[in-house]
Amino acid sequence: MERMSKKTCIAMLLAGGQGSRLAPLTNKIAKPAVPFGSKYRIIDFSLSNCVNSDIDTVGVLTQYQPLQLNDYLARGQSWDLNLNFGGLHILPPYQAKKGGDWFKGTANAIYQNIGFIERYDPEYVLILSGDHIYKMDYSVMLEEHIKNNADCTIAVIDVPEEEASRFGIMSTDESGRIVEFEEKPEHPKSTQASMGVYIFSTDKLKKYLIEDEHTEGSENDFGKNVIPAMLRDGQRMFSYLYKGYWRDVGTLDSFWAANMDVLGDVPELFLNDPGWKISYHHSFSRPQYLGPASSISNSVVGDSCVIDGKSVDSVIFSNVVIEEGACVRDCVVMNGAVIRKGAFVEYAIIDNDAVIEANASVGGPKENSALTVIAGGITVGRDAVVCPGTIVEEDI
Amino acid sequence: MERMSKKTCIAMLLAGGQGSRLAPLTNKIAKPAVPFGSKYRIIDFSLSNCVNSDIDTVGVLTQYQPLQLNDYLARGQSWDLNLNFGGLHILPPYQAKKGGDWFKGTANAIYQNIGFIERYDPEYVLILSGDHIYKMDYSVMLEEHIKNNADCTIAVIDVPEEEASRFGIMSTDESGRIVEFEEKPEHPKSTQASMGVYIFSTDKLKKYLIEDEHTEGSENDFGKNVIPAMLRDGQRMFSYLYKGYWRDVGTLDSFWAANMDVLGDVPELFLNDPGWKISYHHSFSRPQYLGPASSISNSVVGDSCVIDGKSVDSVIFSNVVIEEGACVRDCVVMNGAVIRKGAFVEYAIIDNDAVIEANASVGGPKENSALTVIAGGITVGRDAVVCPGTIVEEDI
Amino acid sequence: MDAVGIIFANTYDADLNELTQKRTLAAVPFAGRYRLIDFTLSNMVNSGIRNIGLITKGNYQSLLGHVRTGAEWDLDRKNSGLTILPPFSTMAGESIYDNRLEALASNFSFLRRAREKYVLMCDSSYVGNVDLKEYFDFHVQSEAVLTGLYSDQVMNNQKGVKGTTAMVDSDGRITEMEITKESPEGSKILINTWLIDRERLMEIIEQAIRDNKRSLRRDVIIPAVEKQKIMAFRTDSRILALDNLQSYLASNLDLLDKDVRADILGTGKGRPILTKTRDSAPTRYGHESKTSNSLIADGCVIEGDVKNSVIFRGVRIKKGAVVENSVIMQDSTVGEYVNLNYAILDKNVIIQDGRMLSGYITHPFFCQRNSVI
Amino acid sequence: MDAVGIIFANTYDADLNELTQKRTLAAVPFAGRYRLIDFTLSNMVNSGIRNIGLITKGNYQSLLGHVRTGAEWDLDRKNSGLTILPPFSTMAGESIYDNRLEALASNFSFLRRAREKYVLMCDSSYVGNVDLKEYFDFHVQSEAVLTGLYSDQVMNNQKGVKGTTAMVDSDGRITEMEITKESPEGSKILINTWLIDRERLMEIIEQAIRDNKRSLRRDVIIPAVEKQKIMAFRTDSRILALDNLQSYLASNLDLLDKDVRADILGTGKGRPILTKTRDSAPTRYGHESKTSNSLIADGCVIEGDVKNSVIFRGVRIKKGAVVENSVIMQDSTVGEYVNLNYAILDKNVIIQDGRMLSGYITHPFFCQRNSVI
Repeated sequence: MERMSKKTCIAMLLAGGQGSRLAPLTNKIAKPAVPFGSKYRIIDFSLSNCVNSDIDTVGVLTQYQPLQLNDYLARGQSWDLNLNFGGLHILPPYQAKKGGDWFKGTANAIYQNIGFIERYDPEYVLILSGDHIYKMDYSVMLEEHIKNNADCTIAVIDVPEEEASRFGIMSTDESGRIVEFEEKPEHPKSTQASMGVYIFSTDKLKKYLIEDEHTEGSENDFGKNVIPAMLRDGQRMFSYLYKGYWRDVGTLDSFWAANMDVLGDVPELFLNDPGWKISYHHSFSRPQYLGPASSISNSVVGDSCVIDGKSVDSVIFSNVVIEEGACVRDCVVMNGAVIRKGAFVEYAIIDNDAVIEANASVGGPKENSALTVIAGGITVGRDAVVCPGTIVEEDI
Repeated sequence: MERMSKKTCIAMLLAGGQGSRLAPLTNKIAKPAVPFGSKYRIIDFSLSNCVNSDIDTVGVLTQYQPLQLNDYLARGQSWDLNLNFGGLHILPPYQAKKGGDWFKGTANAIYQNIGFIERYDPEYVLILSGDHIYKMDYSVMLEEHIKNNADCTIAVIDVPEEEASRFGIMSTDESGRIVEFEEKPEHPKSTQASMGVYIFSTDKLKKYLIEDEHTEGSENDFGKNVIPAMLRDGQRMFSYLYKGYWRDVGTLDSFWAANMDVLGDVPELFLNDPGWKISYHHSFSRPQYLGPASSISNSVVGDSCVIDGKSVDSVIFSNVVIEEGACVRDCVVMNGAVIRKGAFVEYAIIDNDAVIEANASVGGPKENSALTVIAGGITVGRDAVVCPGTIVEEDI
Repeated sequence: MDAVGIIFANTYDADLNELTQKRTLAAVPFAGRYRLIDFTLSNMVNSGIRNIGLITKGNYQSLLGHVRTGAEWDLDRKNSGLTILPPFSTMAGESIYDNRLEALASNFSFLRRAREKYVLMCDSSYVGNVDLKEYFDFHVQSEAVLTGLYSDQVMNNQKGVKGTTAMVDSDGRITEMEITKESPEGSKILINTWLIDRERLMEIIEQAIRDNKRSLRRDVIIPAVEKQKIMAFRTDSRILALDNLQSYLASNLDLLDKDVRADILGTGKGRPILTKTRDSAPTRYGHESKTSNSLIADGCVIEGDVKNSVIFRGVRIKKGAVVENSVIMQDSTVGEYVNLNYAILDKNVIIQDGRMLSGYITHPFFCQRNSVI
Repeated sequence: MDAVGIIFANTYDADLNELTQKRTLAAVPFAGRYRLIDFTLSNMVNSGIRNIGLITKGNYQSLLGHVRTGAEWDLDRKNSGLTILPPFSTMAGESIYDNRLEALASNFSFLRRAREKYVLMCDSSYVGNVDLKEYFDFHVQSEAVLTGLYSDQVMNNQKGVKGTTAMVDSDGRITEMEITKESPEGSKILINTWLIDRERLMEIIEQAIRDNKRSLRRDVIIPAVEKQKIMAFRTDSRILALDNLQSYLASNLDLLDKDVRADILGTGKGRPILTKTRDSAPTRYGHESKTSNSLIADGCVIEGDVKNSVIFRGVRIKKGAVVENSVIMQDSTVGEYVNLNYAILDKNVIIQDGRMLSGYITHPFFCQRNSVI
């Protein structure tokens, strides 16, 4: 295809993870497609970051439960990524003449799509994971990468010392060059944790992906195999310290907490930022209606909701119904959920289309209870009581 | 998603076949993506048929080498199938919570995508195979299906008696109702051969797909398993006799012959038909340039070609170069192929980007030779001679 | 539905000067996130019309910015879809048309190129969610020359504003029709929607141009009532009139009624009203906000009190402010401790802290776009 | 490239009346499948401009039909992309502008809303494939107030047609500039393309309106030449002029030269000229067709002889016909045994069997759109 000659940098977004620690939210959809923050999906943040960073070519690697994700990504037009040359492309697993493979690890997923990268002949490839909530300007990181004449640049955040052993930890010299990388070390030597955001110079990426593919026993993973191999060979690896908002939403607790960040007079996660717009795919909706008995305090509320009850310190997604006399507090109430008259829900995640019938009681005070979760489509019956900390996956 | 309530009929297009009998044309791309007729791909005919028949929702099931096909289908806009509700959707294999499966057979591929069908809640599902060249109004067949109150309608063509044993053969009563179906019978009882085009009433389709999935030893194939099972159960199965242009392009010889149908003063396959437009995805091109020494007779020529040589009775695709003094006769010359000065090519398929160097001789007269094929990207060296009937897959 | 749609984006009747100074009638905002055109476009699309011409006159930048390619209505087709018909197209030459007949004549080539058998012509001065298929079937079965549309539930229409009324007999045939400021006893209010055979319409236009006629209703339809079969179809749907500011406010506030809202916005009817999307954040409520009986769009920050009001996208209502019985349009800001009652704020208005602005239901207080008070 | 593009779709100089009666200059067909606008739009997009305003005046239906949503140029963006700026937008009110300054003033809000630092203004009366990035860098580095564009290879410009010429010193600074029908000795032909700081342009427009000035070139740029740093950048690319019919024919036929074609259509430059697509069949040649040195688009059926000609999409040339040194536009039909020499057929022309039509290179024979001869 003869068009614009090439792209400087393209992004490859790994969206194939099952996200099993987020179950039951991920029972039927891939983690990047999980709704977040009332109007968004987790993947919107990475995609919007790309577009806001002037990266207009994104390959999205899918594998697990992609139907909803594919529909959601649609033609990329929601992120202005519907281009004739470039734009958003979904890259599912496939069969070739010699047979087919599921993606074995993060590195293998990229390896199987080297053909896609070559089409745009970019100098740099940005690897993203699509399951974090953050607002990051990749173009600044790319500038650093170029300035350092690096082969690979890894974005890091500073984590509390006591949490460092949960992450891939970087040790760097004074120039920022990585001298050591340890995956989940028992005794971390620094607090610089990998965000799973990498920029590679394309030729080096291809070289090490091909080598890794031919390495017996490799798990074909960037963190476990490719990065250590490059370090061993003395490639120019740099860290890039990111200081903005960043949340891992890998567990139900962290997912709940990140949702709460959109609340408050000055929210930690500011969604109205005109300088860093988070775009999303619109599904059909109407304005929300708040009834005569409604009472809403420190909450966000999505479209098409009909609320005549009480919402305190909660994130209400779209199409939610809260009837008169019902109350939610410290909750994440996801799309289409219904809270009937007199029901009381506290410190809980109510997944899509769940129904809490009249006068039911779900969860307990945040201060002294564990998080309660009602899975998608579940009905909690009239007058039923769900104890704090329960994960309800069957009607009760 | 609350939108238009539902669709009357949606199409499911099986585009996962490897098309191994079309090798080497299918070495790197799925059969439906193989270029045809100078400007088209094989799949354009089925897709355009859908749109021309007012079917605006098409699921395309892919599996084998889908990258080019996915790019080609892009956002469906080439066929006006870029709709918010409906339109073209690519359905690759995927992993679910209980693990992942490649599509096992035609019926299993649809079975795995019942969720897609349910979203549009259609009364009827049209199953297509996307590897035939034909111009068919499915809406007429659908009318018949409805009129017959049928559970399944199978499109058939009348084939010569001697060829009937290569097909699935239908025996019908005087009302058109199918009384017997035999897959490739030794002694065919009729000449009505299945085109692989089915209309099912959705509830029956779902019932039999689920049953088939639970049938031990089934090959999960429509022709071999699902259709016979429905017949055994006495479901209302009708045949629909199609009388228009239809070509199977499953072999190199039939592919060549179907391409030739676009030639002539009154071509058998008339591409300029304003009443039945075949749409295609445009890639960048320019007008063709014909040089002072050019000589073109009974040929079609695609965009961006630069031709200063001779073309007789041939189908020239896009971006082809034929230099002064070169000659092609009875050929299919595919995208980007180059025929250098003095080369002579007869009764051959020259696949994409192949180069025939100066004074080479490829193939022999159609009257007394077999078809010659030069695979994609291959170079036939200066003065080389390729004997008729050869399939060249390495440079010579 | 075998009909091409024609939408007149301009008003020829209504008296909404305040809202139409910088925009054409069809682009007037309504119900929190819509523009009037959304209702007509969605009705057409929901009933299967796929080829729509939008006739514009002046001030149509904001209308173009709203409908853009028509993608939200699945009208961004390779052929047909949505065609913007600006002035100066063809036949009638250089004049800017000031009635429907001239507007049609100027866009004759659009009618000529259409392949559909019928033409559905709509105004933009009424809001409703109407099943046009029923209407279409009625027209075809009755073999009428022209069929108009009326509802027994036209809400908020104002006396003293020009409209079309008709006497309709029990078969649905129009026996008398007039353009009037007062509806005669027993008459129906026609909402300026007409179905007609396309070839027939083209003949009528050509003839009217030759005869120097100027008004479709006055010079063509009304004189035909006696001689020809002109029918009227009754829809069960409510119709909200937007005759003047008072009627505009009342029609917005009527949506706070559950039944009206379900009817107009089409809840559960399978006839969604589609509109342009905008990447708004969800609406955020402060610690001390109070809300009651209000329709609120996305992207707002509500820190004060909102009661019996319609709030558009991106509106900010600061602490201590009290907004009642009002319509606040897109991106306006209501400062701290402001009191608003029966007010209509157009887009991007800023009301500074502590102001108190109050109209009355028959005389809403209106603030022009971009003004600061 | 940090610039917003402004394209003037109308001609203010060229004398192409025959082709612009029913279309604006920018919509004039060229080179087998393009319209003039394609070159300007593609040049802008290829150099990284993502926000383009297209200023139109009248007769712009065919232009709208061609650029549609801008999707072919990847300009169908949610924000920015391609904005059609029809007459009657804002500031200058109800007059239809007849010069660039009025046109800019009428679309002042577009300039105001743009975020880019610079503005690139282009006419549609020249064809070329120009690296605008080089031009942009030159402008920024030279710190000029305004930078024009010229080429030493302007082909087919005609004496007696108004144009802008300038004396340019060795640093690229314009020392003299005039609007003239004859180029003075040693002068450069400026192709009405200007780069300027956006804020500066807005000031200039506001000032010019206050001072009642009417022409950007005559009243603003030329008087500034003496006092301010006005530069001119020389592009290496060829520029084809389209001053009148003779020049239009010559510029089309020049594309038959390999080097000109490669330059203008950008073969291998990574600067493709993009245009609207059409689902044409491939071009089919009959058993007895003869072809020589011709540019032929898709969707044609060629059964006769074509020599030194440019043939547009969907043209049919029947048996025995001989077409030489001609330009045949979209969907025209040349009957059996017709002879054409130095002819230009506009769209949809039918030449009946056996006719012989011949002009001369300086006086091409022209057939109006839709005519039957």
